[in-house]
Formats: sequence, structure tokens, C-alpha cells
Amino acid sequence: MNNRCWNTTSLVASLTLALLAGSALADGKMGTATVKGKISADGKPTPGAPIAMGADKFCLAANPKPVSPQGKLIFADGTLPYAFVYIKSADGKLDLGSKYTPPAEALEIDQSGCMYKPHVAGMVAGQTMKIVNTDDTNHNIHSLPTKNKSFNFSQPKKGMTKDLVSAETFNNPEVMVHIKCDVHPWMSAYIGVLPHPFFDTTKKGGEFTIKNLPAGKYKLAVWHEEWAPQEIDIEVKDGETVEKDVKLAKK
Amino acid sequence: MSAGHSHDHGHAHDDHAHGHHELGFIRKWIFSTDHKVIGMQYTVTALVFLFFGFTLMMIMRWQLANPGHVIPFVGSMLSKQLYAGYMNLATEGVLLPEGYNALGAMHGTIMVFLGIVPLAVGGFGNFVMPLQIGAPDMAFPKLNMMSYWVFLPGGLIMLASFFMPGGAAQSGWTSYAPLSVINPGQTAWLVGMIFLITSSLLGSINFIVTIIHMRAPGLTMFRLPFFVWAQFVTAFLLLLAFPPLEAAGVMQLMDRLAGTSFFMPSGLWVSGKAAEWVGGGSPLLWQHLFWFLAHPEVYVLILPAMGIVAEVIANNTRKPLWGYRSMVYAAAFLGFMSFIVWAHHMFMTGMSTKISTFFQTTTMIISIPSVIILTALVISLWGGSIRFNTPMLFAIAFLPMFAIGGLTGLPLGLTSSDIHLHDTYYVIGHFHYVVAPGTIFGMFAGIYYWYPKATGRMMNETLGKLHFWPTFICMNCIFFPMLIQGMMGLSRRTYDPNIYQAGLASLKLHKMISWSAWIMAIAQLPFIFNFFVSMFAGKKVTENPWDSTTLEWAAPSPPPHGNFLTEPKAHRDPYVYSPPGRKDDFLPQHVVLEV
Amino acid sequence: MGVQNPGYWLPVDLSKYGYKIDDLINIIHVFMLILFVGWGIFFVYCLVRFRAKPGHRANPELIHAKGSKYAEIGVAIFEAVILLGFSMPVWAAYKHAPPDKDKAQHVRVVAQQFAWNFHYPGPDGIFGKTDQKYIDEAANPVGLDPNDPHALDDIVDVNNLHVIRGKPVMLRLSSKDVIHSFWIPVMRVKQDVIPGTVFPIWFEPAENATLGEFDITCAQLCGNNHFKMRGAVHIDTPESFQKWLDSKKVSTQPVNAEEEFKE
Amino acid sequence: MDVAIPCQVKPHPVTGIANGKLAIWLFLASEVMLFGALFSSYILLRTNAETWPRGHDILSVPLATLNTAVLITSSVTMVMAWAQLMMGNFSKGRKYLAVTLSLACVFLVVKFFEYKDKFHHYQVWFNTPTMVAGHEVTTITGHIEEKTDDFIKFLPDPPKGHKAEAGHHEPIKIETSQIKRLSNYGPWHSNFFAVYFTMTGLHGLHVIGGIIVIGYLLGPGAKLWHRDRQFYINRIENTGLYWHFVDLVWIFLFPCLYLI
Amino acid sequence: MSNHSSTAAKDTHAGHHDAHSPEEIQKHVRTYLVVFVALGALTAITVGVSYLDLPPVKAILVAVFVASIKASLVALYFMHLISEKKVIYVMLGIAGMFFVVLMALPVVTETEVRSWLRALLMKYVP
Repeated sequence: MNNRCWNTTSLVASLTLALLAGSALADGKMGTATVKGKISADGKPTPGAPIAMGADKFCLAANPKPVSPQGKLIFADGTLPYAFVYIKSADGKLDLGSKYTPPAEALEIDQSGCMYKPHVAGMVAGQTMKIVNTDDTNHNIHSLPTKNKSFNFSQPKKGMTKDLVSAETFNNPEVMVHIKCDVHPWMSAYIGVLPHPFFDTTKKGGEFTIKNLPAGKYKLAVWHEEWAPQEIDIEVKDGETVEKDVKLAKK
Repeated sequence: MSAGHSHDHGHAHDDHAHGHHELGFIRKWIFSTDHKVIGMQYTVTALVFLFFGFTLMMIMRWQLANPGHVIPFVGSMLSKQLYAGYMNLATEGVLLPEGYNALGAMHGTIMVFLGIVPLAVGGFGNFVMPLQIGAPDMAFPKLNMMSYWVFLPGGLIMLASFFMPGGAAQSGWTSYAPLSVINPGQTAWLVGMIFLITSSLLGSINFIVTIIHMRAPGLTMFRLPFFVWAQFVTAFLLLLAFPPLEAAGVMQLMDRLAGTSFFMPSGLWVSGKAAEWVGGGSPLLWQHLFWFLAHPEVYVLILPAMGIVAEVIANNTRKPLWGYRSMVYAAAFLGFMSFIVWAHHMFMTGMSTKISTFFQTTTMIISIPSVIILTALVISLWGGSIRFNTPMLFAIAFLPMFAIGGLTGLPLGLTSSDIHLHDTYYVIGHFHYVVAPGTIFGMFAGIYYWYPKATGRMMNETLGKLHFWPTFICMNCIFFPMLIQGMMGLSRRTYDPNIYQAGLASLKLHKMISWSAWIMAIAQLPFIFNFFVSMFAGKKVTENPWDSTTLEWAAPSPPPHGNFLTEPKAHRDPYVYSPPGRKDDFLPQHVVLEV
Repeated sequence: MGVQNPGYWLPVDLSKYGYKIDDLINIIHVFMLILFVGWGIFFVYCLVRFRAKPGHRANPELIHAKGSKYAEIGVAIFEAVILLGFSMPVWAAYKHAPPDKDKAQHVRVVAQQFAWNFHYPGPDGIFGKTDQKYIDEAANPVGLDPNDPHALDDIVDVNNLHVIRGKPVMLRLSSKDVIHSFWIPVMRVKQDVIPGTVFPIWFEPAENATLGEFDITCAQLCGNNHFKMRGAVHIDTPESFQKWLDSKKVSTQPVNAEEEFKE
Repeated sequence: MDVAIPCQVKPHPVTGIANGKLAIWLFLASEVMLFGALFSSYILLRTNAETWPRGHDILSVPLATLNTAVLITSSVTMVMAWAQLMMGNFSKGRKYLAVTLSLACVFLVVKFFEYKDKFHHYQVWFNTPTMVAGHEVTTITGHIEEKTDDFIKFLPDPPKGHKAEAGHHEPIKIETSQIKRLSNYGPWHSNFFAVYFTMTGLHGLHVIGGIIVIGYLLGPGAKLWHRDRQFYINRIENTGLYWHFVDLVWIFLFPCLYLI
Repeated sequence: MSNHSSTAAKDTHAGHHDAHSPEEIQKHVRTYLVVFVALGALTAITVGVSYLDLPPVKAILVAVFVASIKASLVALYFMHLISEKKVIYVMLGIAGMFFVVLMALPVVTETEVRSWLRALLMKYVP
């Protein structure tokens, strides 16, 4: 009920947003600073059983070796994959004061081996999304945003793609929209929708790099599915690389 | 110019037409208060909805026969994205599971609430019943017009729901909570239902008052043709069974829009998070209220068809109906019993033995009046002189088809056999046997039988037979294999049956059913052609082309505003055929015997 | 092996007491066939004999057909017989006389939109406490309480129910979101799963049931992917059941991210 | 132009009543089923619920009693109007009809205030039991003075029984993190209010229906008096039947929702 | 109080005849005023009783009993059911039958099933 009136208001908001972005303001301010670092966790994640892929014969065949939930993955040296690192303004707001037009190429979300690839990703508000089903089984993509318009559709056959453009994609900044598959309950993806392009997801060794950041004071925010989010203050100058490591506490 | 002797040709009625000043086209055809015009409006609208519901089913049949293949002809149209957030039924030409559910739910709703009820009660009831009781019009003409103009928006809202953001209703025509409260697309369905229920309610009041108050002099209750009795009992079912569903519809609308939890139990976990509803409701409350309506509803579907079949059989066997009184008492008993039988649809919801015993017993008892009516109709054939014209063909085919429909209800009415057969294709075969070759054959018989009275021209016989035989054969090729699939354990409402062992085993049957359904679609073309062309090119007829005895044949065809030229009186029973010692083998009710 | 073909088109019956349901279905269908054929013969005979021939007049007297009254009474009696003689005792036995609860295998079934979660009590035989707080769709679909000692050895499997031949199975059905219906055609068991209530049912695989995997179907429309909610019941021998149980032991070795992380 | 409908005004020889009366009684039969379904659901929901608040504590009984009196009076003035018209004095009859109409409007106005009060009355559930005005509670009811993202200023209701004491009742500050659930007394609050709003709402719609019909009979419909007096009296009587039925539903609604 | 008014109505009923002559209506009007007072009194009673905080079952019984008296007063006198034609009684009889079915069975079915279910679970939970 309140979810439904959010959808209508956000639809109107996104339309006005798109109009505004197009018309007056110049393109977002880009800079030359970069921020790098490692995200690690102190302590062990709570043990979880491997995913019961036997629920769907296709998924069992696609994953011969047991797969554990992606949120529980932690490297030997304690660093974390799938952590989402992004920039916030000094006073903790997502909007950095200038308008950034979303990049042309779409954020592609692939469903292969009964898992979402990428598991965690970021996008600029208004960027088109391309949902692809490369599995030979039926997937049902169900997004659960609070500030954006939700979508819920099936892709029963291999190779089906759907482009979510303009009003259908996520147009309002919202950190971590959860996308799940109704048919395979363990499948989940987290999409960070930001008004600016300064974000990265940690991969091997928990490293992240954020480039062409304009100089100034910011907050570096880290989000992870399993661990408590954290924000630290940083200050960058033009052409300079800042190294920052963040250790996440237990939720 | 005594209207008495039937052979006096129809020239008499021309010089009377100028008596009434001519209404404008709008008042005469669109906002008319003439029960005949409203009857025709209902009939045409209902036929359009029936064919639309039929096309929805044909798309589903494609998906069941070859799952995952591109739908021919309509595949690309269904995949078009009309606007952002539009739920299209198919992508890349392939039907989606939500599309399949939407088609299934709307097929059921359109066929039952927008097709058969308006045709059986709105169309035939409005047109034929006042004529058969010798009344000039319905008791409340304006209320009658209003019932159509409340029905039409309800129907249009149902159609518009396909294009609304949430898409059409996707939780079956039964719209069980909590699924129907969670799923998108149900709000338009509920609003449409409230319109339809109000329209049926107003219509039924009109029927009952007309039948009780406006019968021609001499036409006592037991001289009424059986069709009028069927409409009378149906009107009571509509009057008393529909309001509880309206209340339940309001409650489900509140659950969807105002966040109440009439049907939402506490502790619901939906789409990965705790649901917003406070809980404390009972999902079974919806089922109780829905089936409290829906079982009398299925008798609303079958009784008018039985009425039409009785009329056509009596007329074409040239013999009075056998056991007319037992049929009338059986129809009334059927109407009463239909209110205390509803929970046999809910055996599997976890019923205690006491409650299921009660409902099993009442279900067994309710099968007896249907057997009585059926046997009475069959025995009426004995000793007759049967004419095999098109209405009679449909009426005769109704009897074995309704027999199969009724018999297959037995294993579903007993809890133990229901364990295996509940919610399988057996159930679909059962109720479709009663509704498709049952009620719709009755409707076709009625259309062919009363078409001359409505338009003054006869429908073509050869086209009629060309319509009957393929439809009769296809009906059986569609619904008998469904009974087999049900026994094999194939669950209903499955988008892609090949996932299940029973589905794979019955894929050949699915293909056969689908092909029969599409062939049957082609078999309807002669009927459509016949229906529209005969209005102009059909053989002109006088008042009584079928040499029938009931009162509606005393009025000229098409009857003018106010129906009868002279006030008709009933002097005898409705079906006095082949009276001994008279030249004509029929003696109409209104004819005064010169003794 | 069970009963391979229990009747017209009925699926194979691997349940010990399924024959009662099949017998009832077969008896009713035989009765329906007899009634329909007899009735049909009379029907066709009337159509042929009394078709309109030129100069032939219908005879208006209504035959006082004794036969029809007896036929109707016969139908009523038969219905009473199958109702009181077969349906009620089978339903009562099925509902009121479950097997001995100590000798049965207990499984909790938590249905959700488009998957069956089977919760086994594990070696200690006691179900761990569950709460919505702990539900994590990937690792902990039934929401086992991590700090409850009994929950540690519980096993949760999605869409796969393992039963032992000859050993009765007692299920407790509940649902997270909407109404589903738990149906195993080969075991002749079907029961609607209503959210907000726990409903117990039982079935017993026959001693000689064929081993292997059979369908579990959701018989009540539960959403757009209702058709995908296919589970599998695996009929095992005690040994193969034990082998499966061991394989499902909660993996204690640490998650090896290096090799699993493939991005 | 209309076709002459028999026994539109003259009673039917056998049944002894006109079409209108039979129709209105049939309509009331269907209305009985409509409200019956709602009462049946109310009983079912109440018997199955673990906790069900007593209507007496939450809803304002004096206001409802006033409404009951208003509706009963309007029922009486309706039947008096019918009596006056039967005795032929048209102007007195119209006066009674006008009084009935105004009483119906009063009923709706009282209803409006009752609803408005419900929507402004809030209930707060705490995550953990907290100290409020001296004793440990898990939930309190009252009105919201001020609401921001991270706290709300809340004026709790005076404890049950005695009215607010002399001293000004100061609003307390509640952190948003403390609040498990905040909801006003709308239909979404609990099943008690769901039933309350659905039944009184549907009854209110029927009252509005009655107002429209009586308004028509006072206004344009009154010309019928001069054309066919008995027909007009029949219409008034049928409207009266409908109105008494609406009053009858309220007579059952009032104790079921407000008193027990 | 209430039974006084019903006896008063009895005698007017006796003299009742179809033609509504003016003094006949005059008697009707007096009945209506008596019934009006009775209804007011009954309303006062039922509200008063509700302030007594009786145990729930007793409170429900009293409330429903008083409400049905008031309802029957309105139905009999204001809706002239006391002197209505047979066809109306037949219609109301049919509607009344199904009203009872509607009121009783969902509630009986649900409460019966719930208590039966609790007993059945005992046989399953070790």
C-alpha cells in the first residue's frame, strides 16, 4: 500500500529528474584524484550450509561442486569480496552537488549457473539495465526497492533479454536495492543506485579503486551483505592517490 | 382480425406500428427501456465476451501443447511493451508464466461472469421471459436498463485491466487470498466484480417481481413454461447468493488498498521480508464467502440452459414434457440445496471429518434433483415425433453431455476420491463438460430457437448443422482427454506441464486438445456468419414458425413495443402438443377453444 | 514395485494405503460407465424409434415410467453406499488414525513462493526452534535459531524429500506466504498448506515401492511460477537414506573463497 | 410513451401489494445477506483472534449513542411523514421528510468527526518495554505533536478512567529507533478497526444512498404527488422501508462494534 | 416498558382494516410514538449495561438480546411487518433461511476445524 504510492511518486520524480538533468545543469564535475584500498573483516562469518542447488535439476548440473552463499565468502587473509565502496558528500549525502549523466552502456545482470552475475554492482541513477537469462531454466527477476519502481517478470527460456530503460530502470539514488529470483530463493543481487559514478565493488583480495574524483572532502562509505556498514572521512587533492583500508565489524 | 388463429398471417401487425411515436435512434437502441432491446444488447455483448474469452483460451492451449515456442499470429503483438511498467503477457513471442496466469484467470472470469450469466439471465431472461408470461414489459423498465448499463462498465473494467500497470488478475477466477491480495492486477478485477454483482442483483429483483406480478390472466404458477421456472429459481439464487461475494470483494479491496488483514494471517513472510499486514485474518474466510456464492453461481449457469432445453425438446418432440411438476420441484429443491453445499470445493483445506461428512452428504443429495430433471427430459422423448432441426440437435446433445458433467462430479464430491482428483485436469474436465457442451449448447439451442421471434427471420438450417456437428465432436475431443489427464495426476493451472512425469505422459493429449480447440474455433464461423446474415437474408417467418404452444409465439415477430396486440390469456398448460382429435398437432396456450 | 497400474490411467501407487482411494475411484467410474451406457442406449433408442416420419403423430399420453423412479432410487442408494461404505471410513481412517508417532519419520514442510523447504530434525530427533528473524533465503530458508542447541544438527533441504520404504512419514505443513497444496500423486496424499496454520498429514511408502525419485506437485495456484514448484520425493532403502543423511551433514570446513570466487 | 405496467400503483389482485413494495423487500433481503456476510466475518475474525479490544475502550460510546438516537428519530419522522401523507396533508408530510433528511446529514457529520478523530489518534509500540509516566509499558496511545525522521514528540492519553489531571500533560520524546511500530487508528491498525471501518463505512454509504433518494422525493420527485398521489405515497413508503432497514442495521452495528 | 407498548399495539391491530381512514392513521401515529419511546429506553438500557463491565459472554448475550428486541420493534411497527401480506413473509422466510446458513456455517466450520486441528496435532507431535 505505502509501497504502491512510493511507486507512483517515484515515477513522477524520475520523470522530472530526467527533464532537469537534460535541460539546465552542465555535466558533472570530474577530477583526477583516485582512492584505493582494501576492505577486510575482523572475525569469521557465521557458518552457513552450502546452497541446496538440488532444488532445480538444472542448477545441480550447472554447479557440480557445492556453492556457499556469496555473502559468506572471505579470503584467507580476511579480506572481503562483494563489498560495495562509494563516495558520499562530507555531510553524508549521496548527492555531490552536480548532475552526472548516466553512462550509455547498460548495467548487465546475467543469470548463469543459477546465480546472479554480478552479485553486487553499482549504477548511476537512470542508467539502463539489461537482464539476460543464459540458463536453460525459468528465472523470475523480482526487485524489492523502497525508493524506486519495482519490477517482477519471468524469463522462462535461455537467451531471453530485457532492457529496462527510462522510467523502468532505477532513477532514484538508493544504496542497495535487493533483487531476488522467486523461483530460486538463494539467488540474490544487490544494486547500489547513486547519482554519481564514484563507486566500486571489491574483487580478488578485497581491493577497490575509485578514479577521477574531483578534489575535496568526502566520506568513503562501505556496504557489505554480511558485515556492518561503515563510513570514514577522506580528503583528496587533484592528481593524488589516497590509500585507505577499512575493517568491517560484525553486524 | 382475431389474433387467435395462428395461420392468420402477420400483415395485421404492420398497421399497428404507427400508433407509437417513433423514438430517436439513441432512445430506441442505446438507452432503451424495452426488455427486448435490452435482451438483445445483453446477448450481443455476452457473445462478444464469450468469443474473446475463447481466444484467450486458444493462446493458453498453444503454450500447453508446445511449451516455450513462439506463439503464431499473436506472439509479437503480445510481446509489445506498451509503456514503462506494462506487464506484457509474452516476451519474444513466448508466453510468460504471469501471462499464462492472467489469461487463465481472465478466461474463467470472462466466460462465467461476462459471458454465460449475461447471456443466460440477461439475454434470454430479459427477451423471452416477459413474452412467455404475456407481460408487456418488465416490472421496472428503467431498472432493467440500468442493470445493463452497470454490467457494461464492469465488463469494460475487466477488459481494461489487461492494459493497467499491474496487468490483469493473475490469481485465478477464484482469486484466493492471500495470493490475490499480494499479486498485482486484482484491484481492477474486484471493482469490475462489484459492478457485475450490482447489475445481477438489480436484474434478479426485476425478474422476481415480473414473474409474480405480471403473469397473463389464467397463467397460474404451474402453467408457466419450465424456462420461466428456471429463470425464477435463478433470480432467487442471484438475489441471495451474490451479496456475500460483494461483501467479500469489499473486504479484499480493503485488504489490497487500505492494508487491512481480513484474509491475511499473522506472520506472513512475502518476497524475502515480513509482510506489512498486521495479520489475524483467515484465508479460509474468503474461500467460504466465495464458494458460498460460486456454487449457487454454477446453478445459475445450468438452470436457464435446462429451461431452454426443456422448451426446445417439448416443441420438437411434439409431446408435452414428461413429469413437468417433478422438474419444477427438482429445480426449486436444487436452488435451495445449492446454498448448503459450497464447502465441497474446500475438502483439501484441512476439514474435520464432521464438517466434511456434512458437505459430502449434501453434495450427494444435490445430485438427485439434477438426475430427476435429466431423466424427465429423456423420457419426454419417448412416444414423440422428433424433428431434428438445429435447436433440437443442440438440445439433444445437451442431455448426454450434461450427464457426463454430472457423473464426473461424483468422484469429486467424495473426500477420499477427491484427494487424488482435487485441482487436477479432472476438475477442469468435469466443470467444462457441464458448462461448455452443457450450458453453451443450451444457449446455442436458444439462439437458433428464438432468433425468428427476435428478428422475424429464420436462421439457415444447413449452416446450423454445419455449426453443430464439428462443435459437438470437438467439444468431446477437448474435454474427455482432460478427464484422462486428471486421472493421470496432472495438476491444473500449470504453465509448463512437461516438468512433471504426469505432464510428459499426457503431452500427446495436450496436443490433441489444443488442435480440437482451434478446429472448434473455425467451426464457430458458420454460426457467426449465420447470426449476422440471417438478419437480412433469412427466410421471413410469421409469429409461430416452430408451431409452438407457449405465449411468446402469440406476439408478432419481431414483437412491437408492448409486445402483444391484444391482451393474451392462458387457457391451458404450456405444452399441449398432439391433442387427440384436432387437426393441428399443437394447441397454443392463448387459443380460445370454440366449443 | 507397489501397484503398477491401479486402474484406468491412474498413476502408479507406491503408498501402503493408496489402494483404498484407487478402489473408490474405480468403483465410482465403473458405476458411472454402467449408468451412462444404460441411459445412453435408452436415449439413442428413443431418438431412432420416435423420429418424425411423415404422417406419424406423437402420442401425447405420458408413460407412467416406473423404471425411471427405480433408476433414481437406485442411484440414490448407490451414492449412499459409496458415501457411507467407502468415502467416510477411508477419510476418517486417513485423518484420525495416523501411525504411531514414535516409529514414524517426522519432517516439517515449509512451503514458500515457489519452493518446498524440508526441515529434518537430524539425529537428536528434535526440531530446532525457528523464527522469522533468522530467515536468510540462501543459507537458512526456514529461519533456524542459531543459538538453539537442537537446531545445530537439523538439516534443511529444498525441494527434496527423502523417505524410507515401509517407514511411515509424518509431515507438518506450514506456509510462509500464500496457500500452496502439498501433493504426491504416487503416494495419494494431498493437503492444502494454509499460511498461519500448521497442518499434519502422513503417508506410508509401501514395503515393495520402487526406489527412485517421484514428483511432488503444488496443486493450488500460488503465484506466477506455481508450475516451477516441483519437488521430488526420493524413496530410499535405510542404507541409501543414511548415506544421504551423512552427505547432508552441515559442512564445517571453512569456506574456500579463493576457488569459489569467480568474478 | 412508456408501456402501461400493471400493478405499478394498484395492488396486485392475488398478492395484494404493488410492484414497488415487493421489489424493495427483495432488495432488503439481498441487503440482509450483504450485511449478514459482514457480521459473519466479524464473528469469525473475533472468535479466531487471540486478542480483541473491547469496543467500549477505544471508540467513543457517547458519540455513538447520540448517533443511534439520531437514526432512530429519523426513522420515526420517516414513518410520521408517511402517516401525514396518507392523511392527505402534503405540507406536514414534507416537513417530516425534511427533518428525516437533516437527521441523516447530522448522522453523517457525527460519523465524519468520529473518523477524523480516529485518523489523528496514534499508537506506538516500543521495541523493548520502556518507562512512560511512571510505569513499564510496551505500547502507548495518544496524539503526535511533532514528527521528524529521528524522533517524535508524543502526547500520551490520560490513563483509562480518570480524565486528564489538572497539571498540563507534557508530551514525551521517543527516538525512532525505539519505535517498533507507529500507526494511527486507521483500518490498517488491527482487524478490529478493519471491521469497524468496513461495516460503518458501508453503512454510511447506505445512509448517503438514503439521503439521495429522500432528497429526490423532496425535490423533483414531489411533482408526482399532484399527478398520482397514491404512487407518490407508495414511493415514500418504500423509501421508508429502506430507511428503517438502514436504521435496523445500525441497531445491530452499534452494540456489536461499540459496546461488546 | 417494552412489553407495555406491544400490548397497546395489539388492540389497534384488531381494528385494523385495509382502507387507511384518517382516524385509523391517527391510532398508528400514537403507536409510533410509543415505539419511539420504547426504542429510546432500550438504547439507554443497552448503553448502561455496557458500562457495568459484565463478563464478555454475558455482555454479548445481553447486547444482542436488546438489539434484537429493538430491531423487531422497528421491523414490526415502522416497516408494518405486523400486518403485511403473505408473499412478503414467504420472501423473507427464504432470505431468513439462507441468512442463518450464512451466519452459522462459516463460523461453525472454522471453530470446529480449529479445535479438531489442535486435537489432531497431539497425535503427531512427539
